Amino acid sequence: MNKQVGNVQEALKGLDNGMTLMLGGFGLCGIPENSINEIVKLGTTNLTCISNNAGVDDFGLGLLLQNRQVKKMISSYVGENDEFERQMLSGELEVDLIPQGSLAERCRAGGAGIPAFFTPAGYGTEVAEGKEVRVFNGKPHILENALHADFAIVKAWKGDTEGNLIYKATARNFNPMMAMAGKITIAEVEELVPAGSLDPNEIHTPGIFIQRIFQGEKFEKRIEQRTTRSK
Amino acid sequence: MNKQVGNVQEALKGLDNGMTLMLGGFGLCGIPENSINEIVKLGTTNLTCISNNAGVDDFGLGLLLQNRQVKKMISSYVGENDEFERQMLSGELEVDLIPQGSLAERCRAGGAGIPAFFTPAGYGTEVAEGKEVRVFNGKPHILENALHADFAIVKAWKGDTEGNLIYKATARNFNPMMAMAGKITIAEVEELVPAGSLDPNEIHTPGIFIQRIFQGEKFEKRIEQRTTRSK
Amino acid sequence: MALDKNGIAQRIAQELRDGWYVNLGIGIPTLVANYIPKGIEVEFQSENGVLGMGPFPFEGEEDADLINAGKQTITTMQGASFFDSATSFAMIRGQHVQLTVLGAMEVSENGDIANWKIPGKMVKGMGGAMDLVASADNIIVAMMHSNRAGASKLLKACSLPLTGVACVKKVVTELAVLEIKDGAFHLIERAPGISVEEIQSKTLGKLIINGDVPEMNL
Amino acid sequence: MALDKNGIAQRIAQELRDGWYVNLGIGIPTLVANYIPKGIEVEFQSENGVLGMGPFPFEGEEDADLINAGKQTITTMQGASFFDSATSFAMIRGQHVQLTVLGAMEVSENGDIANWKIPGKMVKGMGGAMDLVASADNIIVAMMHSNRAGASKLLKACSLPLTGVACVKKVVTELAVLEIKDGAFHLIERAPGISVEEIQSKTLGKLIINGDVPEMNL
Repeated sequence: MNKQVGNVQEALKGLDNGMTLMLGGFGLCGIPENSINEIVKLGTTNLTCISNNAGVDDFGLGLLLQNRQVKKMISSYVGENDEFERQMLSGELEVDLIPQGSLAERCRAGGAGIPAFFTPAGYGTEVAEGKEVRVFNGKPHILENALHADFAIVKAWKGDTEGNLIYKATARNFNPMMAMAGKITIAEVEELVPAGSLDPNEIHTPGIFIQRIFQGEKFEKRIEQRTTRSK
Repeated sequence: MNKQVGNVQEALKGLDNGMTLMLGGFGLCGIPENSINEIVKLGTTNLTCISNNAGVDDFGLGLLLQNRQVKKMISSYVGENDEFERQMLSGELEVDLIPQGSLAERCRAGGAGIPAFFTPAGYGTEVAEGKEVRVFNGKPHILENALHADFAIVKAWKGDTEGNLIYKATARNFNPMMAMAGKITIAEVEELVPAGSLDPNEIHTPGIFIQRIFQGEKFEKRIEQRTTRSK
Repeated sequence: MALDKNGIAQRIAQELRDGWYVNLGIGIPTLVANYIPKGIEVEFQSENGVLGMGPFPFEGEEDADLINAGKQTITTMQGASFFDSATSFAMIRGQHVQLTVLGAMEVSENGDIANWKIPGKMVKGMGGAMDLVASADNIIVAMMHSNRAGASKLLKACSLPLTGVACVKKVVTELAVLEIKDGAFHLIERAPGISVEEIQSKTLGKLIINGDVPEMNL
Repeated sequence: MALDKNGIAQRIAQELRDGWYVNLGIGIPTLVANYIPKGIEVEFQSENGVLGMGPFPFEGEEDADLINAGKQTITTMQGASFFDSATSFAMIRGQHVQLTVLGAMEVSENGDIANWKIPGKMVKGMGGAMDLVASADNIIVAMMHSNRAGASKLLKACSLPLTGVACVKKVVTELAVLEIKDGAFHLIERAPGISVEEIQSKTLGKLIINGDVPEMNL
């Protein structure tokens, strides 16, 4: 099944104000840069973005925040993103902060047809407020629901025209689970190859989860914390 | 962390009567043959075996059934295993039949610290008896619990001394989830290579889930339904 | 004339739509892959962990590590992928597979299906069937209209332990194509030369017949 | 003399045991990797999806696709593996990681920890910390004994929003090593030259001192 589309514009067709998006990546690592830049251009507003982080002030999802396109963020970590923190504290931005493992598992659950599961993460904290608590093996757990998105946008290293994806190193992170949970899942890849070029044994995300795939025009792949040691 | 043990005998140390085992494989594909043959020799009894199938009468887990070493099977499919069906119908063998997807997910949950989750599979059937039912998005689901095992025994194609595993084709099946859910997980592999020989990006089961690994002496890899077409 | 197994498979293949991922059960459903209509592309998923299943291998090219859910040796198409059982059922439960075709012992007029157990006599197990029928939006049953003893398999209510509840959308037998809705079997098509009366006489569940029932076009 | 950050990391490194998988948080915990005792082997897990983390890369060898949970460029050791975030937290939640070391703003005498939010002022988010503290059997907090305003961070009860409940097993500060059990901090070791009185005066939570408290052996 050929999932290839010509470019990022075609990939984002149907994206509309008020929609819920999932965006892969951890920090700036493995984020769908091309799609984010295009959404900035499109000016789509009132978005709910499910993403572990929100980039930095001037790169990644931070651009959507600067541009006031985001109504709500569902994330685990604000980190050093000043604009994110400012909008959250001022109340301009709705924010649902959830534990990173629960975020990953809730996306997977959404894609896997598991409507809810129990996890110990967040018991006894703000995160547990309003949630069912149940004790298993003497340990309290809370019930977490699946997450879904109108569009899930992921970034992979290599992809084929069937939508099969291979990620590189820690740029994998949230991409595979989010790929599963989108009504429409868009993959932008560094290298798009013909079906049959990838070893079926080495696929990280099977093409069944992908509706549209394109080769990104440019990947800046900015590094957030460049740390080195001396030789 | 070196997980290599010398042979199957060493790998199975500590296996005792009455224990719960998980055994990877689907039909005869991807089963830990060497370990099963050794358990037959050891004569360990009263075992609870969690495995999608129970092999055939004279190969795989069928050997443990023939030898009356199994007290209880937790499986999804009996199929054409006559001895399995006979022992079950006569009541000699306790059998817990559960939907294949629930079996896979319950093993994963056991390994992932998820004590329970909701699934639509089995609602309105015998499988749902005694289980909590809850409606999500208008659809009834049942609550399924995680599965755990004293020993999980899996089979991989390649493995390294750190316990990292790569499976081949559909011999992957239940092995990755069961590898996660054993208190002690044993991997038997066709080829054992030094740490660093496998591409970190291509690992299916990270070594953290494996406690013992060895290269199997012999793999018969019997085919259950040899089907071909003519040229 | 009543259809043979290949005829049933051929008729079911007409239900395929371009771009669908399809899970075919053991038996007649497997044969559906031989009749994919021209001009459409579908991809077959097998719940033991493969997407993009191809035809059976040539003799001598069988790979013990490459089988389908019926434990038959298979091949793969270009663009195939392998994955574990949890991911496989994530595809199924998460409704990423558009069509499931499977066999049955009994189907009821409200879409219940029984196909895994005859208490005290036979237990094959449900395998992946309970996950498939509880999840898929589109479920077609391929089976004979009557069992070996001659009793109808299209019933008011299933007598055998259920595999799933109110889930079957269509049944294709050697005699007819029936849609299930509003608590009844709706006769859509007859096998060539089979009379409505014969179908009626062999269907125990509520059967709705609306006007002229066309013959299948195979 | 009070320890510096490296000293705290060095003392925590003494808690490592051969064969452990370890998750190190951002800040002081990251430094623990520099002091692995001779003769033991541990492997570092980072929750963004890598097992077998190595040292920082040489200049010019940074890879934007290879970072740790602190978003720092890293390298990998032989035998490393990459995986997605769900699998990463399966390792953590499933207790396959034997030790978690993380920072904190406050720790209470019953082992509660707060480290993600100051209402109205600062919100960093919990990241993976809530999963880590709710899951791991063995949790060590690395932090300064007092905050910048000079107030104790070892309290009867946390005043900030909690990250986890009754989960911290040990706290290592620039002044002391304290074990948490039975609803109190138990003073195990003093930093070289630091008096029991100083530690007592800077600890607001219940502090148990049993006999002579030895100095750390660094």
